[in-house]
Amino acid sequence: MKVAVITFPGSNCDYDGYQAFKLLDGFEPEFRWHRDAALGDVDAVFLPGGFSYGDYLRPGAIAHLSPVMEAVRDFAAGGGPVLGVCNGFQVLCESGLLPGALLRNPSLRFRSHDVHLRVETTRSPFTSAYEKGAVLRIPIAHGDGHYTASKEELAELEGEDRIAFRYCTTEGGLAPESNPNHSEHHIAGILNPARNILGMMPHPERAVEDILGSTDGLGLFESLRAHLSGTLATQTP
Amino acid sequence: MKRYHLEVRVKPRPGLLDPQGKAVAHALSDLGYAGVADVRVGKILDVELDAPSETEARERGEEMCRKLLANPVTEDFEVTVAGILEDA
Amino acid sequence: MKRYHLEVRVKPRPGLLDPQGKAVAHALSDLGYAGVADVRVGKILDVELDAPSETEARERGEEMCRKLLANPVTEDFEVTVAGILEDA
Amino acid sequence: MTDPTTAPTTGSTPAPATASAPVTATPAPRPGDPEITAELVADHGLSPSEYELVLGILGRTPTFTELGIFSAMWSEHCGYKNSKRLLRLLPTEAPWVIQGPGENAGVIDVGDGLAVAFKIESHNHPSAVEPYQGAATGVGGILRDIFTMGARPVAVLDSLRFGDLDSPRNRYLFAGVVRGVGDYGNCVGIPNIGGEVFFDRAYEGNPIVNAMAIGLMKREELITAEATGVGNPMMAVGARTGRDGIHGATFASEELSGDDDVSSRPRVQVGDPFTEKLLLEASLELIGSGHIVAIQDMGAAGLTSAASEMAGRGGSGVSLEMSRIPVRESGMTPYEILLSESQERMLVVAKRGREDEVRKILEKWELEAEPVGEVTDNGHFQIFENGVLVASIPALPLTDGCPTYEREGIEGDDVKVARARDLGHLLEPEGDLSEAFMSLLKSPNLASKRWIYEQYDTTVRTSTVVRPGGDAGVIRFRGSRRGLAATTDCNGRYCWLNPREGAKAAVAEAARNLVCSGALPTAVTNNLNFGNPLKPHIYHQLREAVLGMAEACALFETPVTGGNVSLFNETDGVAIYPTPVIGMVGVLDDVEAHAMTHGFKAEGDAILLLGENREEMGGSEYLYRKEGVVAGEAPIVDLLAERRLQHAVLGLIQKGVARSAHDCSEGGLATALAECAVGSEKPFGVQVRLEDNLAPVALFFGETQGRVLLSVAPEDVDRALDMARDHGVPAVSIGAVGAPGSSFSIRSPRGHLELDIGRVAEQYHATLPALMTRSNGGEPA
Ligand SMILES: Nc1ncnc2c1ncn2[C@@H]1O[C@H](COP(=O)(O)OP(=O)(O)O)[C@@H](O)[C@H]1O
Ligand SMILES: [Mg+2]
Repeated sequence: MKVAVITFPGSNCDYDGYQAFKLLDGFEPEFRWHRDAALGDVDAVFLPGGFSYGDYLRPGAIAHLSPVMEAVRDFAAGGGPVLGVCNGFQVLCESGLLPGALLRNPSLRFRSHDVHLRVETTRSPFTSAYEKGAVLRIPIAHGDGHYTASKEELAELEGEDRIAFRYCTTEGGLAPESNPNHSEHHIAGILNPARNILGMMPHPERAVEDILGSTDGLGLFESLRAHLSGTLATQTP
Repeated sequence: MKRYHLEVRVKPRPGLLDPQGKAVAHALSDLGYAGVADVRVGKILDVELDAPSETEARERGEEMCRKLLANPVTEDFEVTVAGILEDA
Repeated sequence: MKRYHLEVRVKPRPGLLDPQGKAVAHALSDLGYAGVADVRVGKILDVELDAPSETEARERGEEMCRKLLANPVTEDFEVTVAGILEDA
Repeated sequence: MTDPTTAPTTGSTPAPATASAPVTATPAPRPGDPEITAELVADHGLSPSEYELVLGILGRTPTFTELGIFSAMWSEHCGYKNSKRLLRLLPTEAPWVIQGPGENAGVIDVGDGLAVAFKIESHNHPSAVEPYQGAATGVGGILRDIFTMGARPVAVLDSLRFGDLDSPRNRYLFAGVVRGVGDYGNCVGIPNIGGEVFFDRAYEGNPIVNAMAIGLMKREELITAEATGVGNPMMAVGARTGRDGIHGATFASEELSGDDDVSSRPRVQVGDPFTEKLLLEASLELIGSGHIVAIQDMGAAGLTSAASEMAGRGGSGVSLEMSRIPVRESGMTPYEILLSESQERMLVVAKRGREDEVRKILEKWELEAEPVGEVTDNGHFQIFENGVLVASIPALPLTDGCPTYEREGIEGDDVKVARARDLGHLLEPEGDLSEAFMSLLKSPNLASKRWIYEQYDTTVRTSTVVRPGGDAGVIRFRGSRRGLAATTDCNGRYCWLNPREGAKAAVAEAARNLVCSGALPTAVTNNLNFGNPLKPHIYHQLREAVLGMAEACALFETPVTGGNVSLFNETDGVAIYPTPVIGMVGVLDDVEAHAMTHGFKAEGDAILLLGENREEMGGSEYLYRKEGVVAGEAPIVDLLAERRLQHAVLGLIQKGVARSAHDCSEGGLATALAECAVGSEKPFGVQVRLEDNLAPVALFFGETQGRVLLSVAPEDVDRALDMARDHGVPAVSIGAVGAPGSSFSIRSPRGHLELDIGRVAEQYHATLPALMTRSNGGEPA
């Protein structure tokens, strides 16, 4: 299973993503440069975190115009799974592949700490290995993570079960203190209508080994592997 | 061809959360400015652009906004020709 | 007392590196806009301010810039009265 | 890291970059250059005797350009005039030291074929002028020092000092600096793993911003910055040169006035972390490519110091053609180009004929590389402007000939008075000290620093094992069992009261922090932040601090591999506290098994105290909070006892006996216990009973050195105490970890405190945010 890990100038979680895929048998991550107009023969795409183009203008704004994003768009249109994390999520919103936008954290400060996420749906190539309602502990690290969208879009996201993760308390409740960037509806990650694109602010690739403090992000990679190999993912909590 | 100075103003959509504006308003009243009713913070871009005519310059500027400079989901933009710099 | 709409432009000092402007200019030419000679990115603040007169409103705006809105070391500012909103 | 495939465009083959001239050639004064007068020389910071030396080296009057070059290279910053002789006293050697002082960064062997480059650098003055950019460019500069050694930066730390937070200006500086440190490191993608911050009115007007960076490489990837190989081209790489931060004296105004208004010309350097990230990737790729001989950051004194130092180290000459330097502004003179401190620029010595390959690598990373000169064999630093020689200086005297001074040092009278002050009355209150402790926790020096490090990405690179918040940060080395711990430490108050003991305490605390994190202290970088050394009482501080550092580093076998000196930190003639910041790194042989944190792990675990309690209140936070003064004797440092303590603690951790370990520092035992209690997700209760018959104020809040708190499983208590005593370390079991949410209770024969742990935790976390939500009078958007 080949995974294209996209590097934009200024990406800095590309290597972390690459390493996370490497941890799981079956994945063969490969780097793609932002100027590459074709992805080649790959089974999934990973858009990493970081500061593509320094986050200048708006996070993800300049990157979404990169040649490689045309290829990603085509790949996604054909049903290929695309996972965008942090800056990757911002790029996906800027390119219109996901609805809404990510604005400056209302605290006006960069936020870097662990958060708790509630798995809201298991109906996706990225979340099937989790149990619905499971609470994960995963780091965030961003300055622009306030998710916003129009009322209609939010209603659609809710109605179509396209919210993948919400920020929650340790116990899984929704409280203002547990929403680090005051995202609307506590949204931490969403799916596109076809459910093959996931964008999320927290970093699952930073929670895949005990030594890093959490392995709760592994489920995403396991789900994707199961999806690509056509087997049913075994459920992990 | 002339070189035009475009002033591109990109502002947060009304109704949208503008934490920066709120923080500035707050800081101003802390500083003792009583009459501040509202502050919104946007971006201003000075673009020097070579174009055959003023209309063309403005239109290109607007196109740049649609493609890149403004986010259609959250921002409004306005382009004005602020000056003609020289023959390019 | 009237409520004035001040438009405050805060721009990076000439000569100072403006990495953001540089990146945007680069991106625009990558997008195929050949004539982009320079881009500088600043802030624009819309301030609604109650003041007894237009002159007073502008002067307060300028003072706010010196005290808070602009960084005297790196930025220049300009305050214009963009409109009168209402009697406050 | 990445291996993106791309088809770079090929640059045109460059025309020969430079002319060359015999060393006997005399540079021509440029039209418009000011005349060299005694006043102009003085404005350039050169004393009459130093100017005599210049005349002797050149055998003639310098040109204006040459004067600028000497002025920069012989400044305190580049020439270490007042500190060099003292720095020679520091121990610098050990079998594991690969590169000692003198290069862009020190390098040590950390086993498994890996090497670590690390260094600390100050940006105090720029941060006082513009906190955000000052701090950001400070981080940028130190990162470049690391990757120019061939190492990939893997961690940063920041050591900060400000005036008290009740002033809006100080809040503005503090907020801006933290944002600057964060934005830069976050954008480049280097995790912050620790640092420190201290607030005291002594830093009013002179904040301290020291940034430390750590890089990792395979041993054989090390590259040093020596310009060798006659005919090899020198290439300017990265950002363009502007008029930022030009070393400035007012005289130059007339000459410099080109097209823009001089008064509005910014001296501030603006950082561009995005370009830095590209430069980092490009530089590492360049070094790995074999196309280059050497690479150096254009840091302080920019192109001048980069080029002349590379020539000096290589024992060669260089010639540079100013018209080839990519500039950002028009009409720049050689003087300006040579002294500009524009950020994110490198000077590369390429192998002859490989210019195109170098350019291709840079172009892939969307950067420029321009041949601007070459290595010559005439030993001179020669500058041309459109083929006309404008400066020609022997390189070695320029870089190494800066006169150094040993000055008179006499202890200041104010310190003697402060030290002699009787603090007996401070010990008076006995009995219930609960509220005294609560008010102590309102000190930002003791409270949680989460407000700071939550603005820093601490987990990018997925190698951070211990994040900021405890004693030291720990990272792992991928593909190896090993890891590295790092910390920065210094208490300026102790150093002011007694610079020698204070410096020893800084080294000892740094080592203790590493040991508490499971690492063996290995090597040191340091930043000497002091006032004006021309004043005898400041020179006294400097010399004493260096002596204390030397003694402690020798004893701990942690050689000093580099550092930085920042002098003249004064406002209105008042100096900061002497602040010799110690940046220390330590190696963990088995990071997975040995990395240790300070938070208690389980209810019922026994709490052990290693080390001895004493009645020492001098220089304490308690005293400063209570009476607003810094007085008394600084805590004594017994280095031999420290070493025994550290061996014992490291042994207990490596044997798997200790379940948590924490150093006792500012705020004393009570604060340290509270930190252990709140150091995990749910705060644990604490039940401690001390048998010492000391005044409870001293016992609870005194800052006696050489103490460590451990927690161990109940069945391991005897074994742990035996092991400690085998090392000759006093050790007692003082109590137990209580249930989460229960009470925080410390008792002694003469006093006690008992609080709800929830209340302690809340105050501990709320202090800094509460101070910082007040208006800072000036940090907009
Ligand atoms: N400026 C800073 N940057 C990053 N981490 C910091 C900073 N200041 C403090 N910290 C972290 O907060 C924790 C507590 O700091 P400090 O009170 O100085 O601890 P200690 O006294 O044990 O050295 C440490 O882990 C330290 O790394
Ligand atoms: Mg400390």
